[in-house]
Amino acid sequence: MSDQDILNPKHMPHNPEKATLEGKNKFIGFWFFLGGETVLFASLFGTYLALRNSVNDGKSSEELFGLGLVFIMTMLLLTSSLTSVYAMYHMKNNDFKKMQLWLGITVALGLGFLACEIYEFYHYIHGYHFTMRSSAFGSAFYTLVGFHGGHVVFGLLWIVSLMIRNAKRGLNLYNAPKYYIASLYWHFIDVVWVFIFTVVYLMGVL
Amino acid sequence: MSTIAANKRGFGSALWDYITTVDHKKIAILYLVAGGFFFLLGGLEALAIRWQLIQPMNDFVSAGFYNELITMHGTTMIFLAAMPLIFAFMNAVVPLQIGARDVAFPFLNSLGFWLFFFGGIMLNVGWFTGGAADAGWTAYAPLSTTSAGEGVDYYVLGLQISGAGTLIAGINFLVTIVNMRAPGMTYMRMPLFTWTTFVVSALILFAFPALTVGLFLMMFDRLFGAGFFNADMGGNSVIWQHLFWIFGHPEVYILILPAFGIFSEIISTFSKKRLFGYTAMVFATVLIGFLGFMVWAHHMFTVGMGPAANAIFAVATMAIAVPTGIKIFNWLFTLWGGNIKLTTAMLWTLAFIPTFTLGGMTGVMLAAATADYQYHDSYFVVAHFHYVIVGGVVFGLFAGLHYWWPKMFGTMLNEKLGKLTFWLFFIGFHLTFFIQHFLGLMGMPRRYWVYLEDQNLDLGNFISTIGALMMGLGTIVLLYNIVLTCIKGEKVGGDPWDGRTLEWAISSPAPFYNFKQTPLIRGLDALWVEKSEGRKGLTPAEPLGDIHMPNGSILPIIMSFGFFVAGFGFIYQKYDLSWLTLIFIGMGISLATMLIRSVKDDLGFHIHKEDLDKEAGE
Amino acid sequence: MKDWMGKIRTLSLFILMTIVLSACGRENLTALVPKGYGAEESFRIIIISILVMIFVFIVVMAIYVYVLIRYRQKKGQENMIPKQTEGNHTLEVIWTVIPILLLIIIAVPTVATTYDLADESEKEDSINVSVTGMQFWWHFEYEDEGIQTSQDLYIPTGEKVYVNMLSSDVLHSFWVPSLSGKMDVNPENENSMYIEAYEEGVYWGKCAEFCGDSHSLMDFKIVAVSPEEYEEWVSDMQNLDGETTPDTTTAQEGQELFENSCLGCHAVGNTPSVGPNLSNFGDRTMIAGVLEYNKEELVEWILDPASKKPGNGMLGADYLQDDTIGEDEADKIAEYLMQLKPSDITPDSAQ
Amino acid sequence: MAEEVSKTTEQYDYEKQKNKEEMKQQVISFALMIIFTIIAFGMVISDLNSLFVIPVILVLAAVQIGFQLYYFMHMSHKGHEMPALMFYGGVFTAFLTILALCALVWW
Ligand code: HEA
Ligand code: HEA
Ligand code: HEC
Ligand code: CUA
Ligand SMILES: [Cu+2]
Repeated sequence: MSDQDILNPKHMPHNPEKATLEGKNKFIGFWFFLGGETVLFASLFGTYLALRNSVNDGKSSEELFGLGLVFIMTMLLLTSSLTSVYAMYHMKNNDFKKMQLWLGITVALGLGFLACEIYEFYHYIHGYHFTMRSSAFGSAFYTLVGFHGGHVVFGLLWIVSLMIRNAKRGLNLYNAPKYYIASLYWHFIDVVWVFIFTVVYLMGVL
Repeated sequence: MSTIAANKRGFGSALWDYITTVDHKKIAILYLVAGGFFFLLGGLEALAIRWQLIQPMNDFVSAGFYNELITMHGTTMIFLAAMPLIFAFMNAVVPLQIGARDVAFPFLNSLGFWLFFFGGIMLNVGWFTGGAADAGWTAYAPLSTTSAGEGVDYYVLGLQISGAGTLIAGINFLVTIVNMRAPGMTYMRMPLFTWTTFVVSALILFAFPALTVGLFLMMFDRLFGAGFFNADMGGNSVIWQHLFWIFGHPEVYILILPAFGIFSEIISTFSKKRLFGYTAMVFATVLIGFLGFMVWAHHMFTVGMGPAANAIFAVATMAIAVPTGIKIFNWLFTLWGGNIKLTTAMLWTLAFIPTFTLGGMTGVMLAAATADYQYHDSYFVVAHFHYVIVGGVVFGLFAGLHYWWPKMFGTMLNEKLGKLTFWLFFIGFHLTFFIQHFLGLMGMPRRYWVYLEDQNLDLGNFISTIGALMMGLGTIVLLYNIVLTCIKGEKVGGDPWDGRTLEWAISSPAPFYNFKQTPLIRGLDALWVEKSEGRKGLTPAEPLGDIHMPNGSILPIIMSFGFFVAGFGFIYQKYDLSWLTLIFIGMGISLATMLIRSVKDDLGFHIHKEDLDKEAGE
Repeated sequence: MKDWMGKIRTLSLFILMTIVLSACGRENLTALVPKGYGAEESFRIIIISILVMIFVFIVVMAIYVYVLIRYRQKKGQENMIPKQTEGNHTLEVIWTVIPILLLIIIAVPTVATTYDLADESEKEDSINVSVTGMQFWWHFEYEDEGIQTSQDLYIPTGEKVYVNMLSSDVLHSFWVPSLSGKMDVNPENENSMYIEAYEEGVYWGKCAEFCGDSHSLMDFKIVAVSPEEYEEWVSDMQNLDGETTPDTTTAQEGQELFENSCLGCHAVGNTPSVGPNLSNFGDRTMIAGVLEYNKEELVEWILDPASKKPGNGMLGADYLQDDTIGEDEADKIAEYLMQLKPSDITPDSAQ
Repeated sequence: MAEEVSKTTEQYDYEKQKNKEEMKQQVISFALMIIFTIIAFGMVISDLNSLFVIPVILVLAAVQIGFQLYYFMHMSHKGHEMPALMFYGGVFTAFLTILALCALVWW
């Protein structure tokens, strides 16, 4: 397949993200990467679980967490997962405009999530003087949730730069895999969050 | 661009070529040179350690410096010498063995190397800023979190950066092997070195994240006042030990499995037989990889985990002896009935079998938890792991070096000098480490800067030091051999050893596009299959056509340099927050290069059919 | 299990003899001449596993040597192509099953001893000692008896003594090779194990977990005396009086100097804050765990502890900065310290 | 690969139809995820016995992950064998890691 074919938006097969060898490589490689990420987050979760009662006279999880905000955050992120599925749906139908639109919605929801998280941290630090240095629990909490937050930030940057870069030239076999793995990444962020709200927040107030 | 024989270029352009290369064969050479350098550095540190221990209460180095020496010796050897040297051979050989034109992600391949390289430099910067890391290569908290100065910070950031490079390399090889095999190269026809690369890459993928997290936690403790390992803040230092060994035990199999692969290739080549029990060998490799994740706590028998955990981990650890034994016996039976030719590469391989068996057996002895209460943290453990690491990994690397040198450079290392190196190193090795088993049992703990007089430890340590000096001599002969070969080595053809696998089917050194036509693989030991049917070359799987090649890129080195710079910012902000600017600069550089990379389309170039034809005519 | 253990014991005795005869190790230090319960249990496993390993090694080497001699390339046969065998199922089964059986031989006693050595059922009724590891010395407190010592731990022979260990800084590890295997000393959770000495003697202990500059000099001793002597020692220590004035005048002057410069960290008769308890310093086997016990060494230690043990906790002492203690003063203090012998039971009793 | 490029209209319609059906499933699984989330939060708020609640919410989380993986990330589709292998490899290691670090607290 020549370069022209790859960059030409007209030639779109059914699974554009896996039509070229480069695309296949990216797709498989990214899944492998997610396998590694699973271990990464598991290490953080494990550390958190080991230290979640080590509050050392500081604030404990029961005193800190409020479920309302967490519920809103969860809804935002879950919904953004669905919207990115919509984006991929339109990618498969070769409808670039709609894909960009749904990705835009995804980004907006992600930003909403991030805003809540920043508010939450701000609240803990200034309202409760609960920081990374308060106790081992504090260190573990901020590190786990912060790592996830960092992933959200990176994911948003990634999707946004893809959207801007390709706004003019539409979908092609060169960038379809990029879009696809960005959306995989976004789902993975959601996967991690499901465990965070369960293990950190829900189990934290029990 | 498609002028293949780019001979007679200036030094500047050759350097530029290597800095920007994404060709797996050149990256292999980069890994070989950098890893070789760090091996010499680590070896020098080892010699200093041994010299300090030549007599009781010696004062060759101070206590603090000794601790830096052992820490940096261990860290350098494992992360900066052994692993990169392994990557050197993986890069040089694996794409050739599976009939691929390159790895799956050439750009990332280069990035992986440069990350490792700058990480390695970072680790060693400590020497010049008032003290390198001094908490052991295992960096147990709280010694590491309370260690003064910046040594341990360099350890943390250096490993973090080079670890990222390793992870990238691992994913790259996984995808290469899954997706890039030539037609007919089924999984069960892959040469064993490719198989071990595959399994090892999976181990890297699952083991390194645990180290990454551990290092982050340590960084937060040391640099940002977090309390993960700080008992006063409710932290728990044992968490570090778990994270480190969840990574650390698979790590030792990451080191040894490729060596197993190398030995498998060499044994079958030089006894002119196909590998005995190929299927069992593959199965054993996978099983070792799998079991490798379930035994990490055997490094922690004395931590106080309780009898249940100790018993479980003891038994699980012993289980690994079974697949490893399968390998040993299969090698022996490959030799059985063969036509064994004693080249240097084969000598290293043959020396490996009894040496590694000894090391593995002491491993099983260590696995017996209650006996380990005595061995643990004594020289018995030092002896064990040098038997498996030097006797397994280093022997393997030396064997691979002699075996694949012709393929990588097109010349032949001198066999006479090679054998001299072998005997010096081999005898020196056993002198150094055999006696250490007894030293350990006689009550000499490891990481001891001095030992007291009158403890019957003098003679053993003396012998050990003499052995280390012999190893040093052997290494110097090897260096001489390499220099000699580079100056006036004899040129060799594509297949100097009468090889069996694909890499020997093309010229030495391989053309930059590897295979003119992707070959069709018709069985295990693909080249041997063709040879035994009387054919000269490989059966092509496709007509001659244009070859697509990736472009070189300067971005990987810049990106890695950005992280390197940011590392200093992270460390020194603990003294003065104005250093934070360095973080922004460094991260800025890295993110900017990432952005350039993702925004600029890089579709590579094509070598045209006509050019390939022309070359064939030459 | 016990009766085949008996056979192994005779065999191990034999091996032990050879090892001892080849002069392997200093008697009160080496793990190869066990003098206590834990060390003996470990040693048994060591012997069992060595025997298995010798067997394995012989098998491997036999095949190896045979193959190398028999199948080495001969002159004129460079191009001979041997038969390309694929494998052999029977063989493969054999070398899978036999190692498994061999491993079971090691695994069963290992698991049994693992539980045995972690046994705490008698802990309540035994002597309990709280051990504190510090950079770079050891402190021992007999809480029930209300006494404490540093560096030298006194125990009765033939009895289980539980040591409960906690670190006050970094990790250490408590290891007395000839009595028992080691156990880590962690800062956050207490570890405990028991030791039991069969014979009287002074056993060498070492710190086996990397703990900083003087990790290699963090030695201690276990003084095992007969139960009667132990009782006597305990009551002597309980009745000790830190205030007694020494007999000689130099020692009296030494006492005064000591009270001025040293008591901030050390203690005689009560609990110290930073340094070792010196109540029975006169009966120490060694100074600071590693220096020969004599006056010159002691004076040198007092004058320049850094040269003896890099980075040790005494380097922060004020007197080292303001030079109030010279050779003469140190000499007097040494005189005072060396006569602190509250008990007749000393390491010499442990013969 | 080139033959994929020129598609007949039938094929095109067929694929479009298939995509649509798949999308329907995605929406259903999304709805289920939302419901599970609400159940989980609800159980925690309603002060039930935590020994009962914790396992249930963990199971709910696991099922949600299943939805994400198999519907949103298409892990059931063809060509996902290797990804699944490596991902579950990660999950296995993850499981061991978490188990070990939790065990730290119990002992
Ligand atoms: C290449 C590296 C490498 C390899 C391959 C191994 C292989 C093994 N290791 Fe080793 N190990 C290290 C590197 C390695 N190790 C390092 C670096 C450390 C120390 C880290 C530190 O603390 O700094 C260490 C420490 C270490 C410990 C902890 C000791 C302690 O600190 O107290 C233990 C305990 O179980 C152990 C066990 C084993 C076992 C059972 C194997 C097995 O895989 C061996 C299997 C092989 C055989 C058994 C031989 C062949 C088999 C047969 C011929 C079949 C028949 C055999 C039998 C029936 C026995 N190792
Ligand atoms: C791949 C891993 C690897 C390798 C190859 C080696 C190789 C060697 N090691 Fe290493 N070692 C470790 C990994 C390794 N080691 C680890 C992980 C530790 C634990 C660290 C810790 O406790 O934290 C350790 C610890 C360790 C100790 C214990 C220190 C202590 O506990 O106090 C000792 C002591 O004898 C030792 C010795 C040696 C020797 C003599 C070699 C020899 O084989 C080296 C042979 C090489 C040479 C001799 C090279 C000679 C170089 C030249 C001749 C230079 C020429 C120079 C120029 C031209 C510039 N090592
Ligand atoms: C800053 C506190 C401090 C001061 C002040 C101090 N010491 Fe020490 N001393 C220590 C510590 C800590 C050790 C343990 C050192 C080691 O072995 O690591 C020690 C060890 C010793 C030992 C060896 C103990 C043993 O049991 O073998 C002697 C003897 C000793 N000190 C004497 C003195 C004398 C005499 C003075 C005063 C002139 C003094 N010390 C002042 C902290 C102090
Ligand atoms: Cu304390 Cu080593
Ligand atoms: Cu291990």
